[in-house]
Amino acid sequence: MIEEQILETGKDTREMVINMGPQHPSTHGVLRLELTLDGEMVKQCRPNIGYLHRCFEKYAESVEDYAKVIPYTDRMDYVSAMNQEHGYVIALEKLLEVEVPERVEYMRVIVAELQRIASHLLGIGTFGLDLGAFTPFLYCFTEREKILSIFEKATGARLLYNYMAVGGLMREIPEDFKSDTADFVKTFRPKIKELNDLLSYNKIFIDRTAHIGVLPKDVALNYAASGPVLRGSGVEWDLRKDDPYSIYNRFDFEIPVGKGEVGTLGDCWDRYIVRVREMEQSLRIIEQALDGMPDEGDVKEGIPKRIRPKEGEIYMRTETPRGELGYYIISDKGASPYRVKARAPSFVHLSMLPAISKGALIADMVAIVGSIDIVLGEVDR
Amino acid sequence: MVNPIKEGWLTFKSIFTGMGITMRHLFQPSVTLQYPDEREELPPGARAQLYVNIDDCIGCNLCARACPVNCIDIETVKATDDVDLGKTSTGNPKRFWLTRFNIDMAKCMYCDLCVHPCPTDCIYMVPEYEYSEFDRSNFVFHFSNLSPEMVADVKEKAEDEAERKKKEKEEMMRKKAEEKKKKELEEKKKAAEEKVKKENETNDKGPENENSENDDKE
Amino acid sequence: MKEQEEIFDLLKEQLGEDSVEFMKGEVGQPWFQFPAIRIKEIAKFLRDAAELRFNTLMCLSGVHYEKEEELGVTYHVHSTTLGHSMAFKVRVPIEQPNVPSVESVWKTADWHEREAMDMVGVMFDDHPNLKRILTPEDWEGYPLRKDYEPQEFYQGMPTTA
Amino acid sequence: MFETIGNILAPLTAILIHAAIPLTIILVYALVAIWGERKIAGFIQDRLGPMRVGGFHGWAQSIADLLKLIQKEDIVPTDASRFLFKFAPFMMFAASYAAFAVIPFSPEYIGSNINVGVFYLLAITSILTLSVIMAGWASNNKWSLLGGMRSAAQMVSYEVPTIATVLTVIVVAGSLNLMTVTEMQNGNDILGFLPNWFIFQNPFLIVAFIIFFISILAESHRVPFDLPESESELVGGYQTEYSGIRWAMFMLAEYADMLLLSLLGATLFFGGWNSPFGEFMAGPFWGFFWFMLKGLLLVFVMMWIRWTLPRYRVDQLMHICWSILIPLSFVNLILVALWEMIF
Repeated sequence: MIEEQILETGKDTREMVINMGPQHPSTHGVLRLELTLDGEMVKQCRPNIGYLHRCFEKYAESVEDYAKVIPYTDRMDYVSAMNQEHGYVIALEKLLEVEVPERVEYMRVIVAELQRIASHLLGIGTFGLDLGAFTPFLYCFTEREKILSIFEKATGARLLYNYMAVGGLMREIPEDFKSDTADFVKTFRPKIKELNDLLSYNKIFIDRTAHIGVLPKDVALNYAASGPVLRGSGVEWDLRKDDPYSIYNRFDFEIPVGKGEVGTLGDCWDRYIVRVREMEQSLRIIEQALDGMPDEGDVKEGIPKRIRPKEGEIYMRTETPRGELGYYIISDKGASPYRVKARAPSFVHLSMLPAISKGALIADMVAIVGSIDIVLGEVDR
Repeated sequence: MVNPIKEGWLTFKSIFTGMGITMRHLFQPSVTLQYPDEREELPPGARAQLYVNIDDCIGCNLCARACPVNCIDIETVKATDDVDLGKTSTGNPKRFWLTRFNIDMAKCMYCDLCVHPCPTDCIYMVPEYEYSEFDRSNFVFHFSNLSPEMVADVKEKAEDEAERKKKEKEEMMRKKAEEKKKKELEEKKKAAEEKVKKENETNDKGPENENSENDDKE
Repeated sequence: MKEQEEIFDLLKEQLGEDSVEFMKGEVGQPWFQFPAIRIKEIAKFLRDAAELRFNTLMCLSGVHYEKEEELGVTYHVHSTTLGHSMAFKVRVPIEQPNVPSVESVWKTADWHEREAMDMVGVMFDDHPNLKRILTPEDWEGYPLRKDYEPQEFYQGMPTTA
Repeated sequence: MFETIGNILAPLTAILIHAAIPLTIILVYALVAIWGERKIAGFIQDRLGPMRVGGFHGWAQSIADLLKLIQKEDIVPTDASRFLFKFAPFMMFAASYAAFAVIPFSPEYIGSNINVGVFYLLAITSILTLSVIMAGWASNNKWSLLGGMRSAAQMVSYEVPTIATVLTVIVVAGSLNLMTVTEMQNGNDILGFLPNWFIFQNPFLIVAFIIFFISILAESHRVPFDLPESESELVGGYQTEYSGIRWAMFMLAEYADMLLLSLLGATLFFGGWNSPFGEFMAGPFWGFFWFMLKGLLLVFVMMWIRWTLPRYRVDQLMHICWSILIPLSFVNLILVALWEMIF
C-alpha cells in the first residue's frame, strides 16, 4: 500500500530528513548533522562540518615566525588551549633540539593537567546538559572557574593563554601558584564524589547512556580513535604512558578504561566515566608535580631569540583531553614553517559518528555527540 | 520479579541522593557576583587591554613586528638634530618622533607577544576590561601624544633636515669625489714624474725599481 | 617494537629494493617513500604483517611541494599492539595528482583524505565520497597550495573584508 | 424592564466574579511561580537568579518579562497553518483554565459544585493534548512536529495511570464530587493525631500517590518527562516557532496545568482545604491558605526534581508508563478496594 503510494507520488513519506544544526542547542557549536529519520529512529547520519573553518594551517605557514603560531594553536581547541600549546612547543623543541629547564617542564605538566580537568569538567557538564540535567553543568562550571582563576593569575588570560614558549614559559610563575593549586586539589576531590552521586550513578542518566553509541574496540582502532573515546572502548592506551613526552614518565598514575560496568563495553557511559576517573588521575599527577617542582629557576632563559629549525620534519603527538593531538611540521629552514598540519582528535572522532549512530533515536544522537566530546574549533580548525 | 524491584529501588535511591545534593546546595551561599555592583579584581598581570606608555617608547617597531594580527600601526619620524627627545625611564635614548601609534583593539587577540620584545617595557597589558563601543572605529586607540600640527611640523622639519642632510651628503660626496680626483690627478702626476725618474734610474739599476714599486703599493 | 632500520630492511625484502626509499632531513624524524601506485597494497601489508601490525593511521596530510611541482601525501601510522610507529610518503606530479585511497585499509583515512583533497588537491582514487569537507562544495582552488589565490567573490559575497 | 435586566445581569455578574477568581489566582500564581522557579533554580545552582527588576530579589522579573513578550512582534511562519497556529496556545490555556472550575479552593468557594467533578476535570485536561498536537502540526516545522507527536503519545499514555490512581481515591471516597471528597477528609482521628487525609487512611494510597505524582509530572511535561519541549533534543518541541504573547500563553498554560494537577493531588490525597491541625486554623480563608500551601508544596517538589534530574528517552518513557505504572496502578486499585472491604 505504502509502496504504491510512493510510486504514485514519488515521495517516500516514511522517512524524514532533518537538519540537526548548525544552530541546535546540543551540537556543541556549529556542527550540522543531516539525519534521515524513520519516526524518531536515525537511519543515516551525515555530519557536515566546516562552519568554523579558519584555515589555521595556512595562517601558520604565512606568519613569519614560528612563535606567532602559538596563539593560533590556542584557538583550535579553545577549551583546552594549554594542551594545544604544549604539543606545538614540544614539536618545535624537538626540531630545534633545545633543552627545557626542569622547572618549566614541571610547570607545563601542572598547567596541562589542570587544563585537562577544566576541559573534562566542561565536557561532562555539557554532556549532562544534553541529557537534560542542568544543575551538574553549573556545578562543573563553578569548579572550572577556579582553575581558570589560577590560570589567570599565572598567565593573565582565562581562556586563550599563549603561555608556553619554545624552550620556556612566557611569564614568571607567581609565588602563590603552588599553594593555590594545592588548595584547589584539596577542595576538588569531594566535588568529584558529589558529581558522581548527582549524575554519574543516577539511574536515569545510566538508562540514557548505557548500551548507547557502542564503539567496539576494533572499530575504534580502525578509526584511529584516541583519548577517552578509545579508552572507553577498553583499550589501555594513553600517550602519557605509552609514548611519554615531556616528563610524564616520572609520575605514577593509572589509565582508567571503560569496563562496561552498567552496559556494553564502549557505550556512552563508559566514555563518560573514563573522563571522570581521568580527573582523579590528573589530580594525582598534579600533586606529584607540585612536590617535585623546583622552586628556583628562570623560566625564560631557554627561549631562543630566533626560531629557525633546520630542514626536516616531525610528527609530534600529545595527549590532550580529547585524545591524540598531532602536529606535523615541515621546516625548510625558513622563518615560517613550510607546512603545519594539526591532526585534531575531534575531527577523527566525529568521522566515526555515522558508524556508531545507526539505529539510534534522536535523543541518543544527542547523547552520542555529547559523549565523544567534540570541540568544533578543533574539528574545523 | 526481583530484578525490576531492585531496579526500581536503585532508581528511587539515586533520585533521592541527587535531590539531597540539590537540597543541600539550595541553602548554600551563591558563588556568583552581582556584576556591575560587585566586581572581581583582576590579577595584576591580567590581559584585558593594551596600554602604551608613550613617553618611554623609542619607536623601534619591534612590537608591531611581533604582532600576529598586525593590529599595531606605528609611524616614526627621525628627530632633527636640534631637538633632544631625552631618554626613556630605562635610559635608552629616544631618536624618533612617534607621529602615529595606533592599536586596533578590535583586532587584538590578547596574545601578549608584543609585550616581550619591547626593550623599554613601555607596551603592556592592563586589567581594564570595560571598553565596549558602539562603533568599531572607536576601538582604534591612539597613543601618540603629538598634535596634528606638531606632526606636520615635525614631518616638515624632518624632511627639511633629511633634504639638508642629503644635500650635505651630496656636497660631501662631491667634495670627496673632487678631492679624490685631485688626489688621483696628483698621484698620476707623481707617478708620471716618478716614472720618468725611474725610467732614468732603470737604465742604471733594475732591482731597485721593483722595490720602489712595492713601496708605492704599501 | 621495531626500529626504523629494521622496518626498512623488512620492507626492502617485501617490496623490492627500488620501490622503497628511506629518507631523513637534517633534524626530526625519518620517513619512507613509496611509489604512489602501490600505496594501497603497501598499506595493507603494513597493517596485516605480523611483525608490523600498524593498526591505526594517526595522520594523513597533503603537502604541496612548490619547487618540485609535486603534491605529496604523508601517512603516519602506529601500532597499538607492538608500540612502534613510522611515517611514509608518496609524491605525485601536480598535473595528475592521483593517489589510491587507503580508506578501505584504515577507515579513519576517509575524512583525512577528503581534507587533503579539499586543502591541497590530491585526488584519491576509489574513495567512496570524495567531496570537499571544510570549505563549501563549490569553492574554487585549493587553499593550502603555495600559489593559492583566494577567489574574490563567493556566491556574490566578497571574500575579503 | 430594569428588573429583567437586573435579573439577567445579576447572575451574569455572579458568574463573572466566580470565573474571575480562579483566573486571578492562576495569573498571580503564574507570575510568582515563574519567578519562583527561576529563584529556586538559581539557589540550587549556587547562584542568585533574577536580582534586578523591582528591588527585592527581582520580584518583578516575570512582570517585566510579560510586558516584553506582549510587545514582541507576532511571528507566524510563512507556511504555517495560520488559524491553528494562532489558536493553539489559547485553546491550551482555555483547557487548563476550564478545569479549575471544579477545584474546591476553600470550604466556601468552588467554581461549580458538580457531582462528576473528577470526571469533568480529567476529560477537559485531555484537550491539552489536542492543542499541543495542533501547535506542533500547524508550525510546519519538523522539530515541532516531533515534539507534538511525542507529547500526544506521552499525554495519552500517562492519562491511564492518572485515572487509575484517581480511581483508587474515588473507591475510598465513594464520590466523584471533589467537595465531598475533601469534606470526607475532615478531622484528626488516625492514630489519635494524624489528620484524616486519604494518604494516611490506607497504606496502598501512598503507593497510589507516588504513581499519581509520577504521572502528573509526565502530564504537565516536567523533568524527567519533559520530552515534548526538551530543549537539548528538539530545540523547543512544539513551541519552537512560537514567540511573543502566544509563547507566553503556552508558558502560562503549562504553569497553570502544573498547579491544577498539584491541587488535584492535594485534594485527593492531602485533605484539600482541611487544616492539618483539626479545627485549629480552619475556616474559609485558612482553608484557602492550606489548600494553596499544599498545592504549592507539590509544585515546589516538581521544580526541585526538575533541577536535579536528567530526562528520560521517549521509549523509556513509554516503557515506564505501559509496563510499570499502569499494571502497578491497577493492582494497587484492587488492593485498595480489598483493604476497604476488610477494614
